[in-house]
Amino acid sequence: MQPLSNIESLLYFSPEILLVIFAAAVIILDLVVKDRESVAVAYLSLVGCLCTFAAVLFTHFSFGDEGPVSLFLGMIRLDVFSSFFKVLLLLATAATILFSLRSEELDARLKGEYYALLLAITFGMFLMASSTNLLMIFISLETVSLTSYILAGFLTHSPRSSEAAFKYITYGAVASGTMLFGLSLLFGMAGTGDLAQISGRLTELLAAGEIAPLAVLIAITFVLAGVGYKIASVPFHMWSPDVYEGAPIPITAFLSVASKSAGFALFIRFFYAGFGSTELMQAVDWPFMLAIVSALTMTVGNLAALPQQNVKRLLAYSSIAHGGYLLMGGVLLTSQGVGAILFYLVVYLFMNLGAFYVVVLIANEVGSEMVEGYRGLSSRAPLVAWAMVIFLVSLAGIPPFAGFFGKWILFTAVLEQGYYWLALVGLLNSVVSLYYYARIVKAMFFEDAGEETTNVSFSTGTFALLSVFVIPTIFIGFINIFYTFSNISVSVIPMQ
Amino acid sequence: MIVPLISIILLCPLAAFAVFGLFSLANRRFPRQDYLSTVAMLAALVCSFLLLREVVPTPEPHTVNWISLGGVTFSMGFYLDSVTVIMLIVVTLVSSLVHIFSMGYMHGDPRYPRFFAYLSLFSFSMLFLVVSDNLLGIYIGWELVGLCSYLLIGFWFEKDSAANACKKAFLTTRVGDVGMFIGMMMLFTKFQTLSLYGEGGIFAQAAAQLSTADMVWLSIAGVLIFCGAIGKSAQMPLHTWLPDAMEGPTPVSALIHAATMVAAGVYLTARMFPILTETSSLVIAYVGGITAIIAATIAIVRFDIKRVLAYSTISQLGYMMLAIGAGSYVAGLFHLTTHAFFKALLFLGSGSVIHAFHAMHAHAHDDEHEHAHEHEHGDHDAPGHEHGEDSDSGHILGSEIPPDQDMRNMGGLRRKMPITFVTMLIATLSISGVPFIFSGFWSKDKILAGVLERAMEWNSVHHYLLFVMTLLAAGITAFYMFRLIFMTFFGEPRNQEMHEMAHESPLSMTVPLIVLAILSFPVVNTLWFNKDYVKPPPQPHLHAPQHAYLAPDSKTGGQSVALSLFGVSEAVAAEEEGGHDTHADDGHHGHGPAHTIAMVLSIIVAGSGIFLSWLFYHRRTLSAESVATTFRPIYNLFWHKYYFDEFYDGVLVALTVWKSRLFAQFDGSVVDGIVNGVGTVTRDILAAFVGIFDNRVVDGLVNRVAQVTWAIGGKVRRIQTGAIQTYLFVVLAGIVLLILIFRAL
Amino acid sequence: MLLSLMIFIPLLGMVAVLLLPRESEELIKRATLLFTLIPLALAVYLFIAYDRSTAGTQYVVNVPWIEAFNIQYHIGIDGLSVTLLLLTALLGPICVIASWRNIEKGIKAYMALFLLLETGMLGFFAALDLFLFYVFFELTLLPMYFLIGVWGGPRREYAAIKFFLYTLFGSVLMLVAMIAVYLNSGDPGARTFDIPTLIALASTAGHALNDLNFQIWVFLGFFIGFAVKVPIFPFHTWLPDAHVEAPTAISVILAGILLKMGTYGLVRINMAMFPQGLDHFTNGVGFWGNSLALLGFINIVYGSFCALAQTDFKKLVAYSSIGHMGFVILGLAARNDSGITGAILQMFNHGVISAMLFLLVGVLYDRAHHREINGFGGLGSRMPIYTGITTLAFMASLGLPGLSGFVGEALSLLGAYDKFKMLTILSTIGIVVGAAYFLWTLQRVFLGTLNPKYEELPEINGREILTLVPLGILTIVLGVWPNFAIDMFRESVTNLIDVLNAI
Amino acid sequence: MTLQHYLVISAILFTFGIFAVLTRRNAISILMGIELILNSCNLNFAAFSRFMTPPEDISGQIIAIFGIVLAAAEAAVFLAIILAIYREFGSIRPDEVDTLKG
Repeated sequence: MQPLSNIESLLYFSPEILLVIFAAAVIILDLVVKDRESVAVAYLSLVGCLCTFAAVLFTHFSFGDEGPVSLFLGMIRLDVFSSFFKVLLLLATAATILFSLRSEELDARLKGEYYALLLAITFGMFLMASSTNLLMIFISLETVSLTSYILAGFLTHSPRSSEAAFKYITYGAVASGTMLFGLSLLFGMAGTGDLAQISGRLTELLAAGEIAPLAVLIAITFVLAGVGYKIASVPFHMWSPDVYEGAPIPITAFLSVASKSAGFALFIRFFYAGFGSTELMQAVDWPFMLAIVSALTMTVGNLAALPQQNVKRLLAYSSIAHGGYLLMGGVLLTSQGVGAILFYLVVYLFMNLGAFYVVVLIANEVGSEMVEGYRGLSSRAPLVAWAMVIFLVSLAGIPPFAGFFGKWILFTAVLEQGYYWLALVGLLNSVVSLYYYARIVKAMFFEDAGEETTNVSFSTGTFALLSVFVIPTIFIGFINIFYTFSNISVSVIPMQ
Repeated sequence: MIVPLISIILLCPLAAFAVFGLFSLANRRFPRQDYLSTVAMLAALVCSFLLLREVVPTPEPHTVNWISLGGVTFSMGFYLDSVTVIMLIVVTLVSSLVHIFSMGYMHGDPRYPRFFAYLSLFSFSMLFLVVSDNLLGIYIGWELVGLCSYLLIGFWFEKDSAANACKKAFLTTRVGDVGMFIGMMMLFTKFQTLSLYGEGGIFAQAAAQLSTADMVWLSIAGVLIFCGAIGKSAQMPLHTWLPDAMEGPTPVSALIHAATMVAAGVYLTARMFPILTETSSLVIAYVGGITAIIAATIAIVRFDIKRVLAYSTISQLGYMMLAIGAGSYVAGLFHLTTHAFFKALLFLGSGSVIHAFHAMHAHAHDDEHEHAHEHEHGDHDAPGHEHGEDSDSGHILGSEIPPDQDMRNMGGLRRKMPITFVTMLIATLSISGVPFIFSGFWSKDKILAGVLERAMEWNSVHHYLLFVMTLLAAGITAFYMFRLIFMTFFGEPRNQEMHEMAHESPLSMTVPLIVLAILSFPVVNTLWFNKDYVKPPPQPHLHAPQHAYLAPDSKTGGQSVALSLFGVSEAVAAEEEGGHDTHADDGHHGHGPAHTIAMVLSIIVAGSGIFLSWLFYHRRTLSAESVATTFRPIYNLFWHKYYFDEFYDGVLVALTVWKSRLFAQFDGSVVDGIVNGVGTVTRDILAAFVGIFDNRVVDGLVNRVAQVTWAIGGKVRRIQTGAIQTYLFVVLAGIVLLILIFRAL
Repeated sequence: MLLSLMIFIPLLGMVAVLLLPRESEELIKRATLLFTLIPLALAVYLFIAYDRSTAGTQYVVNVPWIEAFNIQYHIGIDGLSVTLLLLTALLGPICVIASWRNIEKGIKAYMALFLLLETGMLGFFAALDLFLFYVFFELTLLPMYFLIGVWGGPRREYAAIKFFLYTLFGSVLMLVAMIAVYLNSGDPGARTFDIPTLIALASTAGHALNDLNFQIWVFLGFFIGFAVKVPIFPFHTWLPDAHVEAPTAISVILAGILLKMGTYGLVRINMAMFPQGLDHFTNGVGFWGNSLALLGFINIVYGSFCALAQTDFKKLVAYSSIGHMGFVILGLAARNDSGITGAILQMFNHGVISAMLFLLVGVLYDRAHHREINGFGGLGSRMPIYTGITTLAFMASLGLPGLSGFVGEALSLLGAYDKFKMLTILSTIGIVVGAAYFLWTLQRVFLGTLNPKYEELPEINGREILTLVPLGILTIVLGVWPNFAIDMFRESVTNLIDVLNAI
Repeated sequence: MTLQHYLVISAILFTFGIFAVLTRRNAISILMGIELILNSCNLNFAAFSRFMTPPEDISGQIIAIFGIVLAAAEAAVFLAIILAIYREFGSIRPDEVDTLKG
């Protein structure tokens, strides 16, 4: 199907447009509403998410039979893959907005900008999930990055937050600069910015001996630096613990889930569409490179998480480790592998956001992000404590929670491709990971709070939101529909 | 009729145990429990007598499937031959008598009901062992009697010595049992069954399948099974538990540790008779012979009346083992029954004596004591030096003799306790082998004759040596048994205070004594003289040096010489002859002289034993110590004429005592030391080592892995310096490394 | 349906208990008891109604669950599982009763977790789909972790996390093996987790699952997973710690059921599914051919000696469990009639006996508040009933004939001797040492003069006796009439041996 | 001027940029290094567009223009954050901003 022209595309670009409109509306509303304590902007953002969701569904189903379609002359692509990620990202955004509502960290005066930026970052991520052109890829990446820098440093009077933003932007700028250099090499070799064509051109040129494999290797590695920075994979992960620790908790949650998801969307599309041909892989064995990166990532993430005392930082390392697990699926070049990543991302969304929500709640009530702060939680707030247990155990990948099913299909996919060592590394890592998750559980259940034994009470809304994360964490694994994600990947995996 | 009768025999004591056991657990008394238990035993006794008529020449086992697997079946069942019936009668009879005796002896004990429950359980287990047709059943009964022995030795468990003794008994016998179990495994693996009899039984299969090449294997299996008997029958080197087992109440010693349970080893060996090879036979015979001598010599220097009897029991059991090992199947079992009666009698008699002393204690202490054997030491005792010199120091456990068991406190009791005295004297005469009118003579003579016969027949040095051992043991037995009688019943009372309080026991205790005394005469053992009633099974695997096949012990014709000489029982003699004829074609000759020689020698030996004993312990009305100090030179010279006492004192006694002490020492320090040492080493060192190993190494390794993981975690996190430029350096380094690595690939 | 009901009624009970107010403790306890008694009733019914004449699985439920991976909710029982289900269902109410008074805090959470645990255990023994099997296997982990960690002794945190990590370590290896089996079970789309199907495929010549090398590796994967649970040396060190720290009822479950999950898995998966792999480790040739029996032997002797060295009553019982599970391994390694039957019997018997032992230790601990063996003495005269029951349990545990422990041990050894002569003979050391440590304990705790500290120690009470009596009766019944249990699984064992002999 | 010349220059620029980023002890210098990196990329795009693609295809030049825009945006945000850092830490030395670590 021919790419649609710019004007034709606008209709199908409606989700993104809606996001921009609502971002602007939020700022305007913020100007209008005088009451600083008002939560109107937050609800407006939520409405924005809802409308965007409707638009995503609309655009998706209006192409139900006609298959994927390219918009804006091939700049972005509308397919089931991007729709999937859009829904996922919207869920994460909505959850973050709700967290932010409850978080007491944020400066009430800057709410308008805050929510507008959230919507803007979502917009950027939408583009990341659907770009098919080097230019679009770079622009979307930068959009997301720039807004993230600001959001990470949003606590203007917190040195930690500022430091986080500083490190984030320095790191991000270098990483994306490196990536851009890699992109320029790719562009130069292939003579086109279109991902789908790059693959074919590179294959031809390699076959003809007109370009050296080393050049392709350099280009791929440079690109990996950018993508790796986004998904926080070793050795491009070092920003994330500091940023996650310094940033406001809702933003940490958002970055660890949404940013990572969008990063994986980009990663899958880029590597599968751009370098997915067999000949290319013979010249540069990037899947193996990814396998090593994946093994390193989970190992480093888990090991470094072991001695952490700050729960946020601990979860940061945990999310690095999960990035490693997810990367395993990316190594495989199979629809099962991609399906496993998508499934795991869904599961990860719920369990990780849930865990961060508990962190928000505890930070509000106890004023601590440290493990000690969780002592005796089982008696002070049993429901929250149990919810946290479910999230953590699910993160550790223990049945019957969704995290197990996520790991299960990932490992199945990995083993199916014969990567036994990788699966074994992953599984042993999940044993290690249990240890630090259990430390939080231990603090909550096996230790006493000391003299302050006041019960912490939470509102019904809190529990309702908590259950939004708990219930899927328990039940996703038992529902058949979630195992069909490997079908989604068809649109990104080149026919072989 | 066989199955119902045996079922009744088994169920009577079992039911008694089941019902009364539950009550007694809570120290509650079921009304008339003691009488009911006794009645149950008597019922079993009656049924056992009824079974006498049911014995057929070639019995078949009556079995049910106990464990049925897909391919293998373990059956449980009864096998009733003449030996079984005789054993049944012995067990039920002694058990009944002990029940009755205990009613008097244990009266007033706080755990009186429990005692009877244990007795019932023991009787059941023992009977089960006896009637079982298969090794598994025997093993079950075997272990259960062990349990009962454990429970009853430790009946007064408040005493530390009793607590130690019961544990020791169980563990020591279990060592033997493991050997037996290994033997069972060997047989099972070979034959896929543990049944002994019947078509598919081990004996039939062994006879049909095994060739000479299997003899080594079969010998090993036989010896391993015999290991069970070594433990249970307290043979060398596992005999040390039995003297300690005397910590139990005396009726228990009589029933379990004299008459029945310890004899089960002999019974088992006899049951395994058909698969014994010449090697395993010889091992059995030597173990028995050595045990007989060692135990007898030890018995000489005991002062504790029960321990003398305990060593005597060990010695006599060794005797029986020797008999069976030497092929005298009938003689061994015959001695088993006669021994059961007279040894039970001896124990009960000693119990009666102890009870007499104990009763005084009870009166003196106004029943203050919780139970019979908790004694404050200095209370009624003769001065402590006697205990200080106690030659029983060989016993690690219970090295102090309770005063009411110390023969040095006794003496002259024959007038105070006439019934006890007379009955015990009968038993002593019987065990010493006083000719013709006591059963012990006949059975012992049969053993001697059998061993000598085999020696002559095979012209075997081994068997001549065994014969000498047998003879020697017989002599020593007579010596120490009479020493016991003399010290206890004759002479002047050594402890006047205790003596005055002593009295004859009540009827419930004297009646069993009288009954057992009657049983110590040969008339009641006529069954053993009937060649057709008890016949040795064939031994297809026993290959004599000269003879391909040999029916052992078929010739006891010497008996007839003795019988005709002394005219005891022509009828029996005639039957003997008949038996002789039926086996005449087995190629078995030259029995006459063997028997005559054996009998003469046996009488001489027994006589000299008794005589020496008399010289020592009866003639010498003065104590040995005062002889040395008070004899004047003339008196000494007078004595020198004879040179008998001097010889004894100076040489023989010194030698004997020294030898016995040596044995005692050997037994006490070496064997016991090894057993205890092994126990200590195992328990303290090895187990501690294993424990430490488990903690330090295995667990430590795991913890070390955890520590290392943690440490790596600490290192990894240190890379995260906090300085952004380090991070960026890592990025660049990472890129360069990745490129370099994959460039090389 | 009946089976599903049985498995999920405790789960339902958990929900019900969670809905009850925290304050009404009596109500919570009664409800829990009720929700454990129902499965017991069902288990007894199944035990009676089970058709003993066939080896096939019965009461089968098979509905698709996760279709994408061809995972089914497939449950059913054969002789082996129905026996262990009965054991599980029996120990459920017993443990609830045993927890009646001695759980001081958080009774609601305790009971809820206990019910969850019971569902996991029941489901595990009934599962016929490998995936379901694994899920139930892991489902027991979490409740156990909390039950030890929250309600345990002083070092409970260490013990709980140790238990958790050990088991998880084993089960991830098992997971790899399981996925490998799945992937090799057929072409994409035709793959299956169905245990009966996989067993059939694994014995089909030429099938990928039938490959010797494959079977060896997969066998190892599963084996380590189960070995941690059994536990087999050197994966056993979690057990003493977990036992010592866990509350009484949880120790009972741990020893009674959780260890059986390991051996059950060995029978159900390792033996039935990988006969060639099993053959490689049990054919008696060379080191590997003896390795499984060697592990059994090490377990027996090592566990026994460790037990001998203990002065903590509970730790002693814990190490004795290691020793006794060694007989199971030895019997299984023999893979003949008597060996396997003995092993299964030993599984059941050990479940009953060790449950008794831990309950008894608990009784003493509740009164004296310590478990130091040398700190007692002469209790026999103070607590005759307690002493009697303890003696019964000890005797059963040290393998006294007439009580159930003997039959399993003896059959295992008889079977094992057939193949591994030397190892079996050496293993009999365990019999003696087993007697030694139990008798020594008996002596130190109950015999001798009464320690004056405990002159007022109350006798075991009615509630405690109630928990012990059914187990005691089972011990005697099975010792006297082993066919009572063997009847249930004779056909299954025969069937299994046929599979093993078919290679 | 061939493509090689442009590429060499851009590579040198890139290397300088990286060097600056790694070694400068001033946040502003780091920003300058980043700008060097981005500009080396832009140069690449433009050069490739000129030499490697048909004349009518100017997508490379367009990317370069976007790159300039984004670099400007990035610089703006960077400077704002440096301000915040200066306010909180009283310094813009990157090695002094290291409270978050481990």
